[in-house]
Amino acid sequence: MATTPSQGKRRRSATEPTKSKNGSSASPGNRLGADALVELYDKMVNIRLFEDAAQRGFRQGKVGGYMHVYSGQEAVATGFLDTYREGDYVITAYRDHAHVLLLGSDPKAVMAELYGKGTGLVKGKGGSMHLFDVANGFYGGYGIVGGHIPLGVGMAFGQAYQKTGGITQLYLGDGAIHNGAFHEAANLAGLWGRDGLNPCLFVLENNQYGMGTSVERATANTDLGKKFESYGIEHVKVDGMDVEAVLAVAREAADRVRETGKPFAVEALTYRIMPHGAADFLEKYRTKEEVKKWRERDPIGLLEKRLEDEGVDDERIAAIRAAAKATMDEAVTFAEESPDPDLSELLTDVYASDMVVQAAG
Amino acid sequence: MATTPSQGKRRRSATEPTKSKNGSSASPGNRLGADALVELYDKMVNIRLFEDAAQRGFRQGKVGGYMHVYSGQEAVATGFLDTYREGDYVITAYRDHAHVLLLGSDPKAVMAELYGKGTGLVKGKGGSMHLFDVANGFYGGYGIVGGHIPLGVGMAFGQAYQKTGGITQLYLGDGAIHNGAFHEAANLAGLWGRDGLNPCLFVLENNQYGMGTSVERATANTDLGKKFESYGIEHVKVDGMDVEAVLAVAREAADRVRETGKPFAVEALTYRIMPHGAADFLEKYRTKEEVKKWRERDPIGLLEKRLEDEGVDDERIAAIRAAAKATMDEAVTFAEESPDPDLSELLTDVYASDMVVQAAG
Amino acid sequence: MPVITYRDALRSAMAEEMERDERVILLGEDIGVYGGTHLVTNGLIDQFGPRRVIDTPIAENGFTGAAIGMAMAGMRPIVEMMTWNFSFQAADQIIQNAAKLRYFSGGQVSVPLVIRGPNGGGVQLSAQHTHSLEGFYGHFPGLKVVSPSTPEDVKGMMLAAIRDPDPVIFLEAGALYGTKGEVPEGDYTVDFGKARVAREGSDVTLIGYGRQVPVLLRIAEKLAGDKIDAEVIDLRSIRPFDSETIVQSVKKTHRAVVVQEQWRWFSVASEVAAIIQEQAFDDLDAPVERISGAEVPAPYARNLEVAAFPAEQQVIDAAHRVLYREG
Amino acid sequence: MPVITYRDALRSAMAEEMERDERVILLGEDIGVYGGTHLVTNGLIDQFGPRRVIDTPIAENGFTGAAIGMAMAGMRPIVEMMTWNFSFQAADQIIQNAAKLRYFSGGQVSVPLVIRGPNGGGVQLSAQHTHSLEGFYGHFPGLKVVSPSTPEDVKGMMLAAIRDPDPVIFLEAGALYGTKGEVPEGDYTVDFGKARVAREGSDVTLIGYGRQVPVLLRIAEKLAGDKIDAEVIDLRSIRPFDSETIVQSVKKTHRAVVVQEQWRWFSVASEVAAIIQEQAFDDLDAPVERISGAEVPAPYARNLEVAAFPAEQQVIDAAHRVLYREG
Ligand SMILES: Cc1ncc(C[n+]2csc(CCOP(=O)(O)OP(=O)(O)O)c2C)c(N)n1
Ligand SMILES: Cc1ncc(C[n+]2csc(CCOP(=O)(O)OP(=O)(O)O)c2C)c(N)n1
Ligand SMILES: [Mg+2]
Ligand SMILES: [Mg+2]
Repeated sequence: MATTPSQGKRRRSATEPTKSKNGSSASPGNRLGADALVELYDKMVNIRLFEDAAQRGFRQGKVGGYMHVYSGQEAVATGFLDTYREGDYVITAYRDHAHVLLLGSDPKAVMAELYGKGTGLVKGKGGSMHLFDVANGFYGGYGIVGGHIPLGVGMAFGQAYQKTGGITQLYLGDGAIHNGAFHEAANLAGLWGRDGLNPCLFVLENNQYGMGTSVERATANTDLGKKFESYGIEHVKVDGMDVEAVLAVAREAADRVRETGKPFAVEALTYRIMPHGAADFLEKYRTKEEVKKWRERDPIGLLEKRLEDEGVDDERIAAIRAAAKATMDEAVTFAEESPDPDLSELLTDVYASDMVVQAAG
Repeated sequence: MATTPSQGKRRRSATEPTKSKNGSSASPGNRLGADALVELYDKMVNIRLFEDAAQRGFRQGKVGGYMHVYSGQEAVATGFLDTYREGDYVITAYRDHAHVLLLGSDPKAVMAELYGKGTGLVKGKGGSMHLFDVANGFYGGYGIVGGHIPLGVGMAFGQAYQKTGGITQLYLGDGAIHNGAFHEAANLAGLWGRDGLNPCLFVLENNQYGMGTSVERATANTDLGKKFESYGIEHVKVDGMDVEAVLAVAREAADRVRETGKPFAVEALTYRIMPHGAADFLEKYRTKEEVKKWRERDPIGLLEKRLEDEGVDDERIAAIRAAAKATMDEAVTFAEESPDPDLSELLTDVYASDMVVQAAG
Repeated sequence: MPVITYRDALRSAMAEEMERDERVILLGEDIGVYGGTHLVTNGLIDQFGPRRVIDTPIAENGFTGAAIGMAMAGMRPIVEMMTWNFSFQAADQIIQNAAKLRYFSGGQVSVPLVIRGPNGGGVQLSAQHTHSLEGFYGHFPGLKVVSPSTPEDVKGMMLAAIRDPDPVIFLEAGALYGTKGEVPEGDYTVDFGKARVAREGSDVTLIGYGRQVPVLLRIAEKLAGDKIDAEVIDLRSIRPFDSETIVQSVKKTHRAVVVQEQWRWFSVASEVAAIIQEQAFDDLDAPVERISGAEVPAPYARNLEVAAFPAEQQVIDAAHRVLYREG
Repeated sequence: MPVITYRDALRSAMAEEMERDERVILLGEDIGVYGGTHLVTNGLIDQFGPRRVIDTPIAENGFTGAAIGMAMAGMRPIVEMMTWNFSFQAADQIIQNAAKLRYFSGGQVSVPLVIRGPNGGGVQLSAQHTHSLEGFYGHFPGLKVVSPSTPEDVKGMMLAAIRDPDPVIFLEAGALYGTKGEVPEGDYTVDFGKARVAREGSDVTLIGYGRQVPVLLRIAEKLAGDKIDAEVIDLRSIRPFDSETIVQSVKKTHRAVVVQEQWRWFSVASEVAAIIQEQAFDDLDAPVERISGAEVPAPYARNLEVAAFPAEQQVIDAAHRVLYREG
């Protein structure tokens, strides 16, 4: 899809921002026209097909390490990142392919990173868990659960302190919320927000499992969004499978954070229809039936129904899928044909300076 | 005072446990008779005079390191530890003199520990911040804010798992609640409590400051007790200056934890009338007026008024103070006359085994 | 003797001790219902139930601290760090509480705790998931730190660790989970603080631990082809540390090469070199050589990662150098 | 040159750079209203206001991580660890994020961050409040670690640290806050990676850093009385590390004694000994001697604490040993 930020802007001005009161879930007022829906569909299909290609690469042993796909959760990042403005920052954990693609990274470079090639987004040094595209506002890509949350809060402080007008979208999972890093960082966000010094939009992607541990098995208080109240942070919930609902809540939340300099949290209820990671084969922790039930609420499937209602014809949908498939085929070919990183890269980027860094031996 | 646990038990059976509904603050029903009040007064005066003596020792350079006194907060530990039963565990941070004394440690041994003597409660190895008296249920005495909270939750699990019938009283400060260790441990307590595996009584000693940082300057949500709701832990508040109110709430809370195996939290609003630590001279963070205002609610002063109401005569009060003073003079003399730890102690207690431990050099 | 994998040897040690001792429980992330990300605990929840095989939230500091509390309360918990890379979040509990409690309680408290999990690099796990923490934890008095390399040792040392009255940092060689070896029947323990001469030799002493040991044995065979008779020492235990076995060997061979995946600075290899020059100064015919990983966070790309880890050829060359021979 | 304390030199470095550069801010516990527990930041909140001198809750991991984020966003934060003993709670942020971000972002992200505070033992602070973490943090690529010993160095190195594009672990010698020394007027920096010959000598090289340096100078004077001319080297910087200055000195003196308060195993002294035997093997006339603290958590009682730290006499004896002289 290769959405450039500028396209991004054009697109956003196209779709009418509709204020739904207190960002509560999709009301008819949130409904978008055919063209806007088609655009969202385009993005979501691109993400899904990217992830499918990435998993093929993993199964073929061409993608290594840990890899976590976003399939099933597309509506969340697609909705929220539609509100992205230049100068904003976005940070998430390791399930990061969708976010960086939505911000405009070239699928070729992203796929090449997964393949560990020198043409990769981070020169093959980070891999799936550590995607970065600072030029497009994407600040990673982190592998330690909870570890990126304080970073996002600090970045938001930096934006307010330097009066850049930007906000930080900070994504975290239902498993990460129980980590001490969340508690400490959210408390700082609430505290600094009192002085308008924390334009941080927390996006809690509740896909109902932390690896194999369901929310019920991780905490006695399963109302995760409510946990933000401990820090004086307002919050709402949204159906994370309904991209229009997400978009409406995201717009309102982003505007509010931008205006107030205070943090705000949205809990998006979603589901990963794929295993936790590419190496999670057994899935003993959930039933086939449960997965099947949720696949019926696949955000892409739901959106296709909406496109039907809006009278978008099958050719148009087929064309989008075909284009997306072509994009991903191209990305895979590019990744496969790209050279490995130059060995000299091993010792660079440890320090900014030309400090001598020892090789192995 | 040298309260032995057995005296403790006798005393408890003496005073009528009065149930005040849902442990809310002091109602007439909580009021105790003269003898029970005198007993509480005795304990609180002993703590206060111990702390006064400790501070003299510090000013004279006989007590070293960091030392934090409990003056002003006596009603909290006195009320809660009145519910102590053999087999219970008690754990707190570094402001620990009162707790260990109330559990029956000999003031001589406690003072000797502060003096760093071989006759000290922990052989002079721990000092003021690391008092331990396992025989009386006291498990320390910790210097890292937040660090002891997971320990207490684990100890409570151990009691339930081994069906000892004991509960753990876990004390923490208003500053510690913002630390990640609290978040992670409280969540585990709530989770394990669902299966009756966490008889942990959280006692939040809100003395309104973490060192020089007031609650308002530490969090945007200053209702600290409410933070326990994130973990499915029920909680109440109590006036931490009114020992009768504390005692009533403590009884109810302790019984409930014992019966259910679930954690419960009490926020006691209190105030330290002395500096944070013996080395906190300036107190720039609060006004003389504020301290003065709170000294008027000194728990010992309030209790003296109650004793008057109950017609306890001045002789009896004077006798208690005299006895306490004698006890502390004795403790100081013992500490001063005690020998330093034997140098061989340096290398013991690192491991249980006779593993060789290297000396300096 | 039955031949089983390093992984199964670990599991059987824990299962057998859980059978014997009610106080032994396991806790960690996804060790129960999920089966354990490395399948070390696979099946144990069916055998012992969720009260003894406890899945925790993602809260390393919290559940490690809770396990310390359980140990203080008379239990014998075994904590799984899904990988040791996550233990930085628990560093405060491990270093400030587990290691020091016996001391600052004047001997009133014991912490019979095992913290175990895979340590060292995998394949393309990249910067945040690739650490060798032997020296990092080995620095602290009050901890015991071990790093077994064979199924026999990993079982015997796990049994010793569970029964140890002090906290044990049990660093498993994740890369060796699938490797097989003979394991004695029945109950046995392998004491800490004793290194193992994995191969006898007279010309040069190759020193390593964990994942490096099979590599060093392979290298020793190659060196034999060059008429170099290498002795291979498996440290096994990092704290307590067996200086004697190393010094004895060097007094025989007069030369030593220490190999580690870990970074060079302030590491196990630094200590080994320091000890040898202290205790075998006059016996050394060449400086102790250290072969370590590149001084970079682990890269993702496989070619970079391979270059970041010590290479067999580097060890072979070092062996030739200390013998003043051409490679 | 004006004579000021180590503490005031630190404060003036921060204050001057804050005057010059809006992006520089301070955050930590009780550094503002309270004045700083060690008064290093005393008065700065009056000068720069609460937006730039930020009192934080007790959340080392959270505010250290937030500071990393601020640095990523183009600021130049200085974090105060009230004492480094509390940094174990921030280890995950320091080691997994600050040290590695530039690398795993492929060079897209810089973390110009200083984390500073007192390090090393005080007086009777006991087990949890007594650590020397030079080797602990020095082990990790991506970090810079310094440990200045004089007012001149502490100011020049702080200015260098604030301007450094990479994260700097700034380990202050808490015990020296009150010591005075000459400090140049105006703006100057002291580069990292360069050790300082604090005293020239020809018979033996005494190596230390931070708090040990004045002690070593005192010892050198005593040794002079025994007709032993000791050279004293102040490492100053732990990572990057200046091997060359040490090796040059040993090539001259042929003998070395390394002194540290830190525990012996896997420590700075281990590394120094390893480097010297690697790079000055043929020049060494005696094994490098290491003098370290006792292998115990710090005890509270003063007599035990004194015995737990290295003693001057131990260093003097070691100097005699490496010279094969009677004490
Ligand atoms: C501190 C830490 N502990 C454990 C892990 C291993 N781990 C990786 S992902 C994950 C689950 C995280 O769940 P959640 O936050 O809900 O994110 P999701 O995978 O569902 O997107 C775990 C436990 C880790 N990476 N970091
Ligand atoms: C992790 C950590 N950070 C900082 C400190 C320094 N410190 C000691 S006491 C204290 C304040 C704690 O406040 P609170 O929890 O309210 O307990 P109180 O002193 O009021 O009893 C601080 C910041 C510490 N000991 N541990
Ligand atoms: Mg999840
Ligand atoms: Mg307080």
